[in-house]
Amino acid sequence: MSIEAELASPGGRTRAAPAEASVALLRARRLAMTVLRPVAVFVPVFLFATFITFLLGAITGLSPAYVQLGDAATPQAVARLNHQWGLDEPFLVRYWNWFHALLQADLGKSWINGVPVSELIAQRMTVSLSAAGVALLIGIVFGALLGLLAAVTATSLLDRVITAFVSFISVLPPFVVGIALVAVLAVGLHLLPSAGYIPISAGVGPWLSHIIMPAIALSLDTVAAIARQLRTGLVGAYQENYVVGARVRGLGPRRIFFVHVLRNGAGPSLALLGLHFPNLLGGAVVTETIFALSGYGVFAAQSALHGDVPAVQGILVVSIVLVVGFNLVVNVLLNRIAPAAARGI
Amino acid sequence: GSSGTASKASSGPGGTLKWAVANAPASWDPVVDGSGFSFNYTALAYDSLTHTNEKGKAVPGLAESWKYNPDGTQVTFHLRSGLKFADGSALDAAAVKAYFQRAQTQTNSALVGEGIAPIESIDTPNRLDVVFNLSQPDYQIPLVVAQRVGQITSPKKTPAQLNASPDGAGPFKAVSVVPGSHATFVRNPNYWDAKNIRIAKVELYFNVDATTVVSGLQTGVYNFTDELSPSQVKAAKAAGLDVVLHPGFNANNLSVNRAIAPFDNPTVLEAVKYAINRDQIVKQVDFGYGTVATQPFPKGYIAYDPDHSDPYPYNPAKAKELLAKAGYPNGFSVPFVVSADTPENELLQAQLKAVGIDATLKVDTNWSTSFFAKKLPLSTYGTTGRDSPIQTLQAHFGAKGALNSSGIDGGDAYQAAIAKALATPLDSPDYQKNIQAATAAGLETTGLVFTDTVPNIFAKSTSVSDLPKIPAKITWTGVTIRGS
Amino acid sequence: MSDTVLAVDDLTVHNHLDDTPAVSGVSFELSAGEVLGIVGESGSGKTITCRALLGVLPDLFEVTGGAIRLLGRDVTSLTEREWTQLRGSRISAVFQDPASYLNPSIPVGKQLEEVLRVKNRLRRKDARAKAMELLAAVHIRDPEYVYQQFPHELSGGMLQRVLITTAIAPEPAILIADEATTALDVTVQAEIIDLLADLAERLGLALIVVSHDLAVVAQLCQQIIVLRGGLVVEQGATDQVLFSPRHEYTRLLLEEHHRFGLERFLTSTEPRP
Amino acid sequence: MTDIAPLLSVEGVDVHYGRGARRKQAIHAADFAIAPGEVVGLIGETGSGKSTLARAIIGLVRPEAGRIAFHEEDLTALTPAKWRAFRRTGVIQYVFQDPLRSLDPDMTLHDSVAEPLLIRGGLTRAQITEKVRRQFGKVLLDETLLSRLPGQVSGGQRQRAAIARALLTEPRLLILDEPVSALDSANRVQILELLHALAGPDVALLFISHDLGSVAGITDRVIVLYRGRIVEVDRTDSIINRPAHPYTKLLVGSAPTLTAGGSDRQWRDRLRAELGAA
Amino acid sequence: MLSRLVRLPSFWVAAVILLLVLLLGVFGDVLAPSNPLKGSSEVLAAPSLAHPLGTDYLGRDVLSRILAGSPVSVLGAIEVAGIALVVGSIPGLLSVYLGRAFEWLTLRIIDTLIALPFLVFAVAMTALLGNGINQAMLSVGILLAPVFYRVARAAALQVSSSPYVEAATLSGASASWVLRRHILPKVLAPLGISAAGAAGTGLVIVASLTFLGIGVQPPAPTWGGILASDLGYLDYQPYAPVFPIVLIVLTVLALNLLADVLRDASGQSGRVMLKKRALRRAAKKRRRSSAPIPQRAGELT
Ligand SMILES: Nc1ncnc2c1ncn2[C@@H]1O[C@H](COP(=O)(O)OP(=O)(O)OP(=O)(O)O)[C@@H](O)[C@H]1O
Ligand SMILES: Nc1ncnc2c1ncn2[C@@H]1O[C@H](COP(=O)(O)OP(=O)(O)OP(=O)(O)O)[C@@H](O)[C@H]1O
Ligand SMILES: [Mg+2]
Ligand SMILES: [Mg+2]
Repeated sequence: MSIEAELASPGGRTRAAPAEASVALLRARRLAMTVLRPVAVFVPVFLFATFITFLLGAITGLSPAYVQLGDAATPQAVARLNHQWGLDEPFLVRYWNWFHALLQADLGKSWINGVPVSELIAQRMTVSLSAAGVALLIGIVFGALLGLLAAVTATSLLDRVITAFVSFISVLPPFVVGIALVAVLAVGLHLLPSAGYIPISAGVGPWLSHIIMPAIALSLDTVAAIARQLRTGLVGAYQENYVVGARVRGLGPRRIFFVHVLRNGAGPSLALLGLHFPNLLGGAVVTETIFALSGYGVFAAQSALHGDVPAVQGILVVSIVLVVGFNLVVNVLLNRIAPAAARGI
Repeated sequence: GSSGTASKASSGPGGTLKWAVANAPASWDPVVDGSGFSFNYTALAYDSLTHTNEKGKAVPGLAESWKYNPDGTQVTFHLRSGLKFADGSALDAAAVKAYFQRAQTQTNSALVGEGIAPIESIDTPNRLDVVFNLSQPDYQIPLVVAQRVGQITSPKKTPAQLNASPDGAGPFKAVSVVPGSHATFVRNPNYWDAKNIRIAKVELYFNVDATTVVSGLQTGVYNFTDELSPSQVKAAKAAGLDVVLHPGFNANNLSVNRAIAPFDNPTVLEAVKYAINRDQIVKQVDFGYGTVATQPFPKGYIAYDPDHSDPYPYNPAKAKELLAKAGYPNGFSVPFVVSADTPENELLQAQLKAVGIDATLKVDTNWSTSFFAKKLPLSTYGTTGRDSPIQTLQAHFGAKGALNSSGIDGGDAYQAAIAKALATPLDSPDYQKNIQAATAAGLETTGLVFTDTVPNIFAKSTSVSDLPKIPAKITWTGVTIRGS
Repeated sequence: MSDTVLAVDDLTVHNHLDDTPAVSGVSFELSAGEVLGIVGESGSGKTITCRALLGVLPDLFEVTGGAIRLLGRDVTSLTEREWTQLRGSRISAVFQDPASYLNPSIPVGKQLEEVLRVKNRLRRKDARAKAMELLAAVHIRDPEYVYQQFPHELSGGMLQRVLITTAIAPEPAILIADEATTALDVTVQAEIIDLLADLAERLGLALIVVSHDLAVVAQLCQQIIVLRGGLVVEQGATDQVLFSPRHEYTRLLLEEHHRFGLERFLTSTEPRP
Repeated sequence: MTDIAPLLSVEGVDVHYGRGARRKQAIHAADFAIAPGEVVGLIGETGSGKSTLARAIIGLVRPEAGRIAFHEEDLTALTPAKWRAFRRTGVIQYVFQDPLRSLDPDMTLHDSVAEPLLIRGGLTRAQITEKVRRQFGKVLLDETLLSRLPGQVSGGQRQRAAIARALLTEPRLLILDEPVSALDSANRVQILELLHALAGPDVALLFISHDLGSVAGITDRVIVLYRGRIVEVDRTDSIINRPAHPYTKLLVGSAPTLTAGGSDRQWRDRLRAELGAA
Repeated sequence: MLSRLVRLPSFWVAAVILLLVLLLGVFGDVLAPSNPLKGSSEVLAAPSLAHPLGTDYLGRDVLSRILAGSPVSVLGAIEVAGIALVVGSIPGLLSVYLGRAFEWLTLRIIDTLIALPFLVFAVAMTALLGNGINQAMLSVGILLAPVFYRVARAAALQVSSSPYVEAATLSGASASWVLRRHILPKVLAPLGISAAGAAGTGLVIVASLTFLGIGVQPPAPTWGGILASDLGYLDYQPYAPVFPIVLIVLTVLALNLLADVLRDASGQSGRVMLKKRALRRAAKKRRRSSAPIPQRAGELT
C-alpha cells in the first residue's frame, strides 16, 4: 500500500495555493522574467549608450572641416562642409537622424576618406571578434579549470598556488603579456608568427596560430576574474544548507556537485563574464598594436586621434551592440540556471 | 639580381610579396596623395610616362620615346602601342591629357607645385602622341613625369573611386584595399613589361608598428619592409634578414616658418640655424647610417652645392647672442607641432632648448593639413626627393612648394636661377653649374634648416631577390621570390 | 526489542575547532512508530547529535566514541558510498528554515522528483506523477502549480511540507525533525506536528523530534532526552520527564515554560473542545 | 472601551503595498484605541499585517485611508518636518524584533542607547551618559557593558539595551514588535518579566507577538489580526478562554501544551476548513 | 580594523611597496639624480655608476626619467581612483534617497558605462577631448565609476533598510544624521577596498594609454611611454623594459594586495578570516594527531 493513499485521510484539507494560480500563467510569467526583463534593462542601456556616444562626438566640437581642411579652412569652406554633412542642424535633430540611420545599420561616412563607416568596421570585425572570441574561450576554459581546481582543493597547497598565480596574472598589463609572448613564443622558440592576421577561410591552423597570442594577452584578466569568482562561488555554495539537505536526501557527491553546487556557484562567474566582455573588445587597442592586427581597437584609436567622429561613434555603437547582445544572452542564461538570483546587467 | 632572374626565367611568376608599410598612402589617387614615399606603393598599380634608371636618368616607361622642340618649349611623348589599364580600357593620349589636366586643376591636387606649372596646354595629335606646350623652356619634364607626377590613372574612374582603390596600367592590379589595414594586388598580365614581373601577388600591410616589424619579418609574417629605422638594423641583421641600404635623395629638415613671428625676424632665423647640432643628430639618431645635410639632397648629388657644405656651423653661443640681439635674451616659447614622436624631434627640441627656445612638442595626427596650409611656426619634414632636381628645389623653395613651410618665394635671384636651370638641357655642360646656382640661391633665404640625410633602409627575407638600385625607387621588375 | 531501527550507545562527538566535546554519552533505542524528543537550550548539541546520526557532521566535528546501529548495521564501518545509499532511503531529516535546505534555483517539484529518481529509481515521467501524488498527500492543494514554484515563492509552512515530502518519499524508516516547526506560526506548527504524528502512526515511521519547546515535544513523543552543554541531563518516558523531573535543569526548563505558557492562563481545566 | 480619552486612536486605517499589478492591501479598515497606561497585545499569523499596522502608527508607512491620532493630534496629517519634530519628543517608541539588527554593529551600546537624546540635542554629553547609566540600571544591565559592541553581548542583553534606548525618552506609548521571538526561552522569560514590570500608568504598551502565551502573560487586552483585518478585540482572558472568531479559536487550540497530547487533531482540521471557507 | 590589519604580514608588504611608490610619485622629480630631459652623447649606455639604469636613445638618464615619470603615473592612478570615487559613490549613495526616478536614471547610466568597451572608450574620449593626461584621467575615472556606484549603493541600501537606521529615524534623525552616523562609516571600508583596486586598474590603463602615446606629449616621461620607447631599442638594451614593467606590475600587485587585505580585515569577513585561520590550525592539529577517524563529514569542502 502506498503511503500517499494512507496519508490522504478523510476530512484532511489541503493547503491553499493562490486562487488565480494556473500553471500556464506561472510559465508565462517565468518566460517574461527571463526574457522581457533583461530586454527591459537593455533597451534603455542601448539608448543611453548611443546617446552618450553621439554626445561625445558632438561636444568635441570637431567637424569634417577640421579633419579635411585643417587650419586652412576658411569660414565659408567650413560652413559649406558642415552643411554638406548636415552639421548645421540642431543637436537633437542630428541625433535623431543619426539614430534613425543607425537602426538601418547606416553608421555614416568617415570624415577622412568618405568610406561608409559600417564598411570600414565590417572589414575589421572578424579580426577583433576572432581575438575576443578566442580570448573569451580561453577565459572560460582556463578560468573554469583553475577555479574548479582551487575550489575542490580549497585551503590546500594547490589552492594557494592557484590563488597566487591568479593574483599574479590579474595584475599583468596586456602590453606586458603581449611583449613577453612575442619574445618567447615567436622570436625565441619560433613557435608562432609574431604578428598579423589570416582569415579563418585560409585555414583554421594558420588563423589560430596568428590569433592565439593576442587572445592569450587579452584573456588573462578574464581568466583571473573567472577563476577567482568561481572558486569563491563554489566554496560559498558548498557551505549552503541545501548541500547538507541534498546529502541528507542521500544524493551522491557527484550529483550534488553537478546538479546543485555548480549551478548556484557558477552563476556569479557567468554574470562576471558578461561584465568582462567589454574589456575583451576594448582591451584590443593595446594588443592589436603589439600584434599588428588591424582590428577595432587600432581603428578606434586612429580614428579618434584623427578626429574622425563618425568612425569613433560607429565603433562604439557596434561594440555596445555586441556587449549588450552578449549580456542579454548571459542574463537569459543566468535566469535559467539560477533564477533565484535576480540580477541586472 | 639579374642573373637570378635569368636562371628562373623559365619558371612562371610566383610568390607573394608581404610588404610591411608604416603609413598607408593618404589616397590611392596619385593626384591627391602628396607623400613622396607612398608613390612607391601606388606604383604597384600605376605606371608612369617615364622611369629613371640607376643613374637617375629618364628612360622609357609608358612613353616609348620623347622629343623636345629646338627651343625647349614643347615636348612630345610617344606612347607604346596597345597600352591598357587594368580595367581593360585603353591607355591613349587622351587618357594622359585628362590625367595632367586633373593634376593641374583638381582642387585637392597635391601635384600643382610639382614641376607641371610650365605646362601651358596639351595636344593629342593622335592616339599615341602627347604634346606638352610649355610656357618657358623646361628640359626637366621627362624627369618630372618619371613617377610621382606621371602615374597615369584610368579616366573611367572618378576621383572618389580612385581615392579608395587604384586603377592604372602598372605591374599589378588591386584586388582589395582595406583602408588603414591592408591591400592585396595580383600581377597585371596587361602590363607592358609583364614578362619581367616575376611576383604573382603583393600584400601590403599598413600601420605596422616599427617595434614589431623585425619580429614579423623574422617569423615570416612579412618578407619585405621599406621602413626600417636605423636603430633596428642591428636587430634585423641579428635575425638573419637582408638589410639593404638603398640609394635615395632623402633629407630631413627643421621647418621654420619665416612668415610667422618671431621667425619673420631674419636674426631669429639665423639663431635657429646656428642652434642645430647636426653631428649629434647623425650620431645619436641615425646610428651611423646617416650623414649631415645642409641642403635638400645628399652630398654628391648633381644639385648639391659644395660651396654651401656648412653655412651655419653649430654654435650655440652665437645663437644665443643673435637671439639677444633680436630682442629675446631669455629666449621664447613656440609650439613645435610634428607628425610623430621621434627621437629626432625630441633631440631638436632639446637643442633648441639649449639656446633658450622653448619649443613645445605636440604630436598631431592631423599635422599634415596644418603643415601644408603653412600654418605651423615650427615643424619637421623629411623629403624623399624628386627625380628632377629642380622639382626638388621648387618643392622646398618655391612659393607653391609643398615643403616650403612658410610659403614665401625664394626671391627674384632664386627665380632667375631656376628659370635658367630649367632652360638648360640635361646634357649641356652648364647643367650642373646652373642647378647648383639655383640651390645656392634657394638656400639664401629659406627657413628650412636641413639636418641630416639617411639612405632608405630596407629589410627583406633572403627569399626575396635583390631590388634594382634605382635611387629613391622601389621597383619590382625582375625581382623574384623564392620558395613559393 | 526486535523492531529496533536505531540504537545509539554512548555517542561522543568531538569539536576539533574548540577542541571540546560537542556531545557526549548519548544513548537511546528507537523502534518503528516510536517518537523520541530531544530538548535543550540553544547550543546544547541537539543539532550535532542529529547530524552525527545522519553522518553529515560539519567540518572539524568527528564521532570519537560510541556506536550507532542503524537497522542493525554499525555505521562506523560504512563507506561514504554506503552512507549515501542509506541516507534518504533509510534515514532522513528535515530542519528549521526549510527554504535554505532546498536549492533556490530549482523548482521544488523538480527536487522532489530528483529524490524519487535517484532513490526510488523511477523514470522521469513516473517520478513526476508520483511527486504530484505525494504533494497532494501532504495536503498541498494544486500540486501542479506548487511543483513549478521556486523555494522563495513558497511560505514557510508550505516549504516545510515539501521538505517533509522529499524526506519521506523514499519511505525511510527514520525521520529526524530538527526544530522543524520552530520558525512557523503556531497554527502552522500545529499542522506540521499533526502531519508528523500522522506519519509516525500510519507509516510506522520512527521519529526524532528536536525542539527547545517542551510543549512541542510533549505533544508528539513517548521518550524525551534533555541535553545541556552536550551532556544528557535527563532521559526517560515523556510523562516521567515532564511531570516528575529528577534533574534540576529539567525543572528549570519546565518552570520557564510555565511562567509564560498558555496553560497557565487557560481557566478551563478540561481538555480544549 | 475605556471612558478616559484614548492615548492612541486608529480609525479606519487602510494600508497598501506595491503599485500596479503588484498592489496589495495589507490592512483593511483597522479600528482600535489604546488608553494611557494600557497594555495591549496584537496577535496574528505571519503576514497578517501586525508589523504593518505598527509601522503605520509610527509613520514608517503611510496609510491610504483613515486617521491615526495620538493625544488627539492627527499623525496622518503631519508633514515630514513635523514628523521629525514629533519623533524627537520621543513620546512613541518602538522596539524591533531582532536586537542584533536594531543596534548599529559598529556603535557601542552606550552610543546606540544615547542616540535619541543626541538627536534631540539640548543636553551635555555628561548628562546624557548619566541618563543612559540610570536607564541601564532600570533594565538590569551591568554598566560595564556600556562600552561593548552589540556583537560582544548576548541576545538577551542586546534586547535589554534596545528597550533601554526606547525608554530613555520617557515614552507614553511603547510599541514592541515581537521583542522575544528571537530569544531562547530563558532570555524570553526575563524580557517578558521586565516588560511586565514596566507597564504602569505612565506608559502604554502595544505588544506584538504570534505567541499567545507571551501575550497572555502581560497584556490586558488583545487585538486579533487575520489577513489584514481585525477580527476580534477583547480582554485577554476572554480571548484565551472564550475565543469567538474561528481563527482565534484555532490559534488558541494550536498552541502546544504539555498536557494536550495529539487528541484534538480532528477539531483543528475542522476549524481550518471553516477558516478556509470563510 | 586597524588592529586586525597590522597583524597581517601581507598588509605590511603592500604598505611598504605602496609607500615607496607614493614617495616616488610625490618626490620623483626631486629625487631624479639628473635632468630627465637632458641628453648626453652616451646614448643607450649600459647601467653604470653615473647612470644606475643606463641611458636612453638620447643619452638621458633612465633612472631620472623613471623617477620623473612617477608623478604622472602614480598620482595619475590616484587621481583616477579619486575621480571614480567621487563620480561613482555620490550618486550611488543618493540613488537610495533621491527617489525612484533618480535611481532608475543613475542605474541605467551606470549600466551604460559598464557596457561601453573600456579602453576603446577611454582612447576615444581622450583623443576627441584633446590629447592630454587630464582628459585621459577624467575618462578613465568616469569609466571606473560604476564600481564605486555599486559598492556605495549596495552598502547604503543594506544599511538604510536595516532596523537601526529606522530606529534612528524614529528618534527624529534627519537624513544627514543617518548618512553621517550610520552609513558613511559602513561604506568607507568597501569604498577604500574599491579605491585600492581602482588605483591599480587606473595605473594599468594610464600606462596603456601612454604606451600607445595617448595622453602625454613628448618628451615628458611616463612609465608606459618609457616602456614603449624601450621596445624600439631591444637589441641594444634588451633589459630596459624590465624597469618600467617591474614598477608597474609591483605597484598594481601591491594595490591589489592592499585591497584584498582591507577586504579580509574589514567587517564581517574579517571575523570569518580569523575563524578560517583557526580552522586551518585545527586541521593541522587533526592531521598530526594519529587518532583513528571513524567517521568524517564533508567529502568536498
Ligand atoms: N557548523 C558548525 N561549526 C562550528 N561550530 C558549530 C557548528 N554547528 C554547531 N556548532 C557548535 O556546536 C555546539 C552544539 O551546537 P548545536 O547546533 O548542536 O546546538 P543546538 O542544540 O542545535 O542549538 P540550537 O537550539 O541553537 O539549534 C555549539 O556550541 C555550536 O556553537
Ligand atoms: N515592504 C513591503 N512591500 C510589500 N509588501 C509588504 C511589505 N512589507 C510587508 N508586506 C506584506 O504585507 C503583509 C503584512 O506584512 P507584515 O510584515 O505586516 O506582517 P506581520 O504580521 O508582521 O508578519 P510577521 O509575523 O511575519 O512579522 C504581508 O503579506 C507582507 O508580505
Ligand atoms: Mg540546532
Ligand atoms: Mg512582523
